[in-house]
Amino acid sequence: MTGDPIPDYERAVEAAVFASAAPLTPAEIAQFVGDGDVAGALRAIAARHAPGGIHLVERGGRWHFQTASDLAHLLRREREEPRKLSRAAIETLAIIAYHEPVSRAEIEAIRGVQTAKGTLDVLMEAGWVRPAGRREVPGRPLLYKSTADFLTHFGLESRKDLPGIDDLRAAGLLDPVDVAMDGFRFDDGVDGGDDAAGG
Amino acid sequence: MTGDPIPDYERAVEAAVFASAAPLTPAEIAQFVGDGDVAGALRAIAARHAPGGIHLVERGGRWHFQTASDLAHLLRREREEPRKLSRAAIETLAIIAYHEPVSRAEIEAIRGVQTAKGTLDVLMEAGWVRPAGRREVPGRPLLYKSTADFLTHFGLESRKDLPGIDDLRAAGLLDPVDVAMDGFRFDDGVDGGDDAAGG
Amino acid sequence: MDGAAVFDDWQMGSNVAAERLQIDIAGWEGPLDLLLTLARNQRVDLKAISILELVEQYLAFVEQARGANIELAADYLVMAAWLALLKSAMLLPKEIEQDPSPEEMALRLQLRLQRLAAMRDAGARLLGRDRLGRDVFARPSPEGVRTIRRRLWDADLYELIAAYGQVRARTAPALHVVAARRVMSLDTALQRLSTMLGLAIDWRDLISFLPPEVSGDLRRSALASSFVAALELARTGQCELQQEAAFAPLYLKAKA
Repeated sequence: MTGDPIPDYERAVEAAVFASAAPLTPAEIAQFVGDGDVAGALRAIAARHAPGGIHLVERGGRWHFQTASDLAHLLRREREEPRKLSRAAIETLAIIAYHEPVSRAEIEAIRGVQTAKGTLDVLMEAGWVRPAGRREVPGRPLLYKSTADFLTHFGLESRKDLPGIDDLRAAGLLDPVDVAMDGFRFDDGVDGGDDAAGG
Repeated sequence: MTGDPIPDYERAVEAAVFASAAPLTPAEIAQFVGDGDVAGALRAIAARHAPGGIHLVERGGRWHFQTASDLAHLLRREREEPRKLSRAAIETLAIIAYHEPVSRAEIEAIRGVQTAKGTLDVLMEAGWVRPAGRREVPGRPLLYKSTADFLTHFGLESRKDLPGIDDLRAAGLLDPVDVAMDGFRFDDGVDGGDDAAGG
Repeated sequence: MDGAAVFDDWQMGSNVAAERLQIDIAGWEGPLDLLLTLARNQRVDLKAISILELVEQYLAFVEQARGANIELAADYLVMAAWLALLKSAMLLPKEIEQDPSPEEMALRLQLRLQRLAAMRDAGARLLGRDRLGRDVFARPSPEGVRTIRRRLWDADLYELIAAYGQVRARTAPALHVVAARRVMSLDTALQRLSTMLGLAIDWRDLISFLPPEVSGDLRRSALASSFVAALELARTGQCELQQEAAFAPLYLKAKA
């Protein structure tokens, strides 16, 4: 499929709209790509994409790309992000994975704090932990172990692939959090679109 | 601009990759759009977008859309250097990517210094490096390898695209020193006594 | 003890050596890194470098660092010892049987340098690629595709092992190791200076007030503390200070 080469200005407009977190006005687009016939470029891009699965659309003077509306059935209906495990849950999961089979009292002894009832429920609901019989001591405490689904999710061949204490120490993972984060910058999450508008 | 109408299957593949929050493998795409010639559709989409400002690219077997690299100067965000890596971290990352799977001792043998705490930690947190089982030798050292996210971030289709990897391999520069020494003829047997210099 | 001679020595540590050989240990990641830097200064292919020249440069560096009272980490000294061995082996007549042979030792060093250089180069080339989020950009807020298998909870391997590391770090018996860092406290310097000033009649170089036996970091600490102590004594009217020019010797005298 060949046609006339696409003008550089149009390509730049296309990339700027695509890379922006928020829909852009023609004036904002011009701040990225320099002055030119933004409106003409937008029309050309929209026409070029019209037959495809991605459309360039205008909403209230702002432009953005979106999935063609007839393909909306592919899209997520409910915007439900998987939730992050709580600190307590991920620690509990780690302890079960490293020490299994292990009772709740043993988990608490290792964590140094009590484990809320819901924590183990969450891990079982996620399918990463399951009950594994009882320890034959007074009180017969229930034991927990990790599941095959756990290994799959975390990309492990077996529990033996978990780094040992020495490995963790060498990797810097036994340091207090603040030390480990030192000298490490995170993206501040400011998107270019707002900058352009503010500039 | 008119041409042959784009097949519905191709449009669906395009929309799925476009809408996905993470790069998709052909198998994942098929789960969204149903069975079909996913590979053929991906090739057609990539060709259709090649002249434009948005490209469909493959990185480590996963596909995603990104802006054309020749437009970097328009879109580059100086303030948002994704992650400022130390020299030790860059070298460690290169060693893992070119030698994988590789143990910490092997990394240290090449760099001639101990790996500072936090170096591997930073690379793992960035998601570019992960534990990858253990070497079945005494001590069972943990091995590290690069991830699909590493390939995505650095724009590599696969590890074969690592800059200069073929030349390095051909020159034997990816072999340990001991292996390389075996390739040279000496009257006396190779002696490991000078390892003390390894520090 | 001759104050002027000591001062020259001190000045060399701060100025002369810095110009000549850039004795900046913090800039290097260990002896192999230093050797690679020296090898690259030969401006030839690493395959063609003169190992003997390299060894001599390294040993000269270590000597200079010692002369300038810069404390070298143990691994620099281990490397120096090994290289000194290599050098003497290379200079010995060929007939003498050695195991391993000097050629073999030299080759081994050369191979290690080539490997480090290759990986350093590879790292630079990786970082220079079109990086996602810096040079090329993905779609920042995709709609998301319909989920095949609903996953309510999310966590990755890094989080898992990091959490375990933190649990273990938190619950491990606290073991505090205070790194040995020998310093001269301001109080000590004040006491030492005022005592010694009482004995001196004439102008004396600040350097001559330092304990003669100290060196390295401790000497630097003693110098800094004594300087501050001198300022304090001048402020409280116990001594006078005199200096000809910046970086010239600083002279002290008890106030009459």
